[in-house]
Amino acid sequence: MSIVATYLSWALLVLGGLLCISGSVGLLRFPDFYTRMHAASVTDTLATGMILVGLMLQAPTWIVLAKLIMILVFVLLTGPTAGHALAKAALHSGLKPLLPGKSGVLEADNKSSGGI
Amino acid sequence: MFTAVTIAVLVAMALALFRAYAGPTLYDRILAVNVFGTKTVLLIAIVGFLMGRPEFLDIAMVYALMNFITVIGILHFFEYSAPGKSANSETVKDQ
Amino acid sequence: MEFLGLFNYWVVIVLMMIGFYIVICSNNLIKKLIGLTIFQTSVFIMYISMGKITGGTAPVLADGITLYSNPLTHVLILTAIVVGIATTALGLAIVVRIHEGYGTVEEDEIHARDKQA
Amino acid sequence: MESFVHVVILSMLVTTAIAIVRVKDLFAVTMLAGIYGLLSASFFVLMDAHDVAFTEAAVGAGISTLLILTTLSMTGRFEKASVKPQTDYRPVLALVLVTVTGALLIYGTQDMPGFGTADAPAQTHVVPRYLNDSATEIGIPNVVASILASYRGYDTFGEVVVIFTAGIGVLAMIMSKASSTPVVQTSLMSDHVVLRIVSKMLIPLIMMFALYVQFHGEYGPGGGFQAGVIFASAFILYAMLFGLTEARKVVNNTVVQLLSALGVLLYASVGVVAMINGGSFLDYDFLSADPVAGQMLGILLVELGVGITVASVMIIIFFTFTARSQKAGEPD
Repeated sequence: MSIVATYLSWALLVLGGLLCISGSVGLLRFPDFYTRMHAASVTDTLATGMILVGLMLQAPTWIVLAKLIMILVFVLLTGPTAGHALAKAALHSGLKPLLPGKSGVLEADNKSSGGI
Repeated sequence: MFTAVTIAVLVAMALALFRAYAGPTLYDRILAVNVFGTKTVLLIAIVGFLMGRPEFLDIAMVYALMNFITVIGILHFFEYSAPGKSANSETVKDQ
Repeated sequence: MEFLGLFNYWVVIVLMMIGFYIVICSNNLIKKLIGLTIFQTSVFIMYISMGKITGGTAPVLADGITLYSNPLTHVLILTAIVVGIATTALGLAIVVRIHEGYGTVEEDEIHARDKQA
Repeated sequence: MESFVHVVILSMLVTTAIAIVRVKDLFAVTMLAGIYGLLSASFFVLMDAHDVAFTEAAVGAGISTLLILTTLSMTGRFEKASVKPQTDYRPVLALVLVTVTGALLIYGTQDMPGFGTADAPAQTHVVPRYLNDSATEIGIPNVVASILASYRGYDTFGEVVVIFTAGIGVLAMIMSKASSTPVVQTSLMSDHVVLRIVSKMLIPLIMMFALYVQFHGEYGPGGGFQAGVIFASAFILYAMLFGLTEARKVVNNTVVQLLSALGVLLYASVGVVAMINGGSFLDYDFLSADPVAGQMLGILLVELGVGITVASVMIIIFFTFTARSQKAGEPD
């Protein structure tokens, strides 16, 4: 049991770490706000969950476990909510996503303003 | 192994920091701060294990909480004020 | 830990000077206040660095631990942080009043307005 | 490994500070200042200062960012990048001054004891006594709490009074007079249904967490200062989502102002009761027949007083700022 838990924990931690980095590279490299948001918020939630579960498997006492669960619940509730609110606010304020234009090149759609 | 994860989180923090600096839009910066906050939560949790006293996880909790409240606060104050509206408008406001 | 030596204190001084620079050089009162916060935080970092003992742990007594970091600096800085936010709030309140009175928070414009009067 | 993390975080702090100097958009400056707060709090965790990290996370990254944002929403977002040739010498002069001062200070650090040394002067005078005797004298494991509330209780009393005074100062500066006429709320965040529902779920959790921090402060990181800020942040969240008028219905202005004074009063009366019982001001040994029980009781009450004052002053400050910004938004 404990061996399995340890290996599972390491696997989750490493995967979580990789997701962290990939999400942040996405945050840095993607062309516009919405794609960056996609990269960041999806990986953020998953990576946080994985790392926290990985830590839970190594928790020495039950109180540490309980606190980790609390943090996980909290992050799972707030992370996507904040992301949703942010995307909605951006859309309402008139920030246009980049879409493939006629030439196939990404461009901001400025003609159809509002009414989305 | 905690070391590897710590480094990963630190790299992610550095990248988010750059995004917060570079912008370009207001929302990119908010997003970057949000990501940065989540990474800080993770860093605190992992460092607790790394240093061998993981019972102080309350702090990570506060980070998560404050992160959320900050994002709400930013949206509250800036969502419905057009981004360019207040640019230098105070200089013309005169009696 | 040897190579760290005085690194912390150098960082503290660099941060302090950056804050100082913002306070002197920035024309905007809000940015000046942020500069003041940076300065303040650098002092916090200095105190906390002085309190750290290599190999020590947090000063919450537990069985089997003998070496603790310095709790006194923690106490001093803890209260300083809360007092810091209180003073920042007061400063911001003054900025709000200045903005209402002068219509600007830029220092040179305020001086120009004062000269006119 | 720890020292590696520590160096990286310090470098990021410096980078952030430099970025703050370079960015002209005050909104971005505020965001970076929030990151700066988060980073310094992480640094405090590495330095074993969990109580300090707690406070810095709640205050530096949370409340202060919110206050600056409120002010920005009143005064405008951009720092004016005006060309003023006659004062162009200022940055250069400032840079020279700052460099010289910094160089002198760095020269001064040569005499500082090395980082982490256990025999540095800061470590050898009064601290060993606190660490060795507080377990028997006070009887609580968190030495920070016992120094804060008991050994240096007088000092902390002063800090609480300062916070109370700052609350009064903010009220005196920018309290809106005609608050009896209800401001027509331009339904600030009523579109955000998801946000509202999730926050409604979270607010009780936040308050419970604040109470935990308040009463667990003797055994782990936490205490009145941190709990007060967290408790206030629950109300601040509510006010942001449902509008100030609604929030004022929950926490009445007069009640909060009374509470902020009540906290200070509670703190002071604990001291006075100790005096009546024959001790000196804030000497909790005299609160009960058993000195250790007296210390426990004293610390509990004092931390409660601190928590009440800090929470209500934070609420007062935030509500006053928001009321002012809504008033400024009105066409008058």
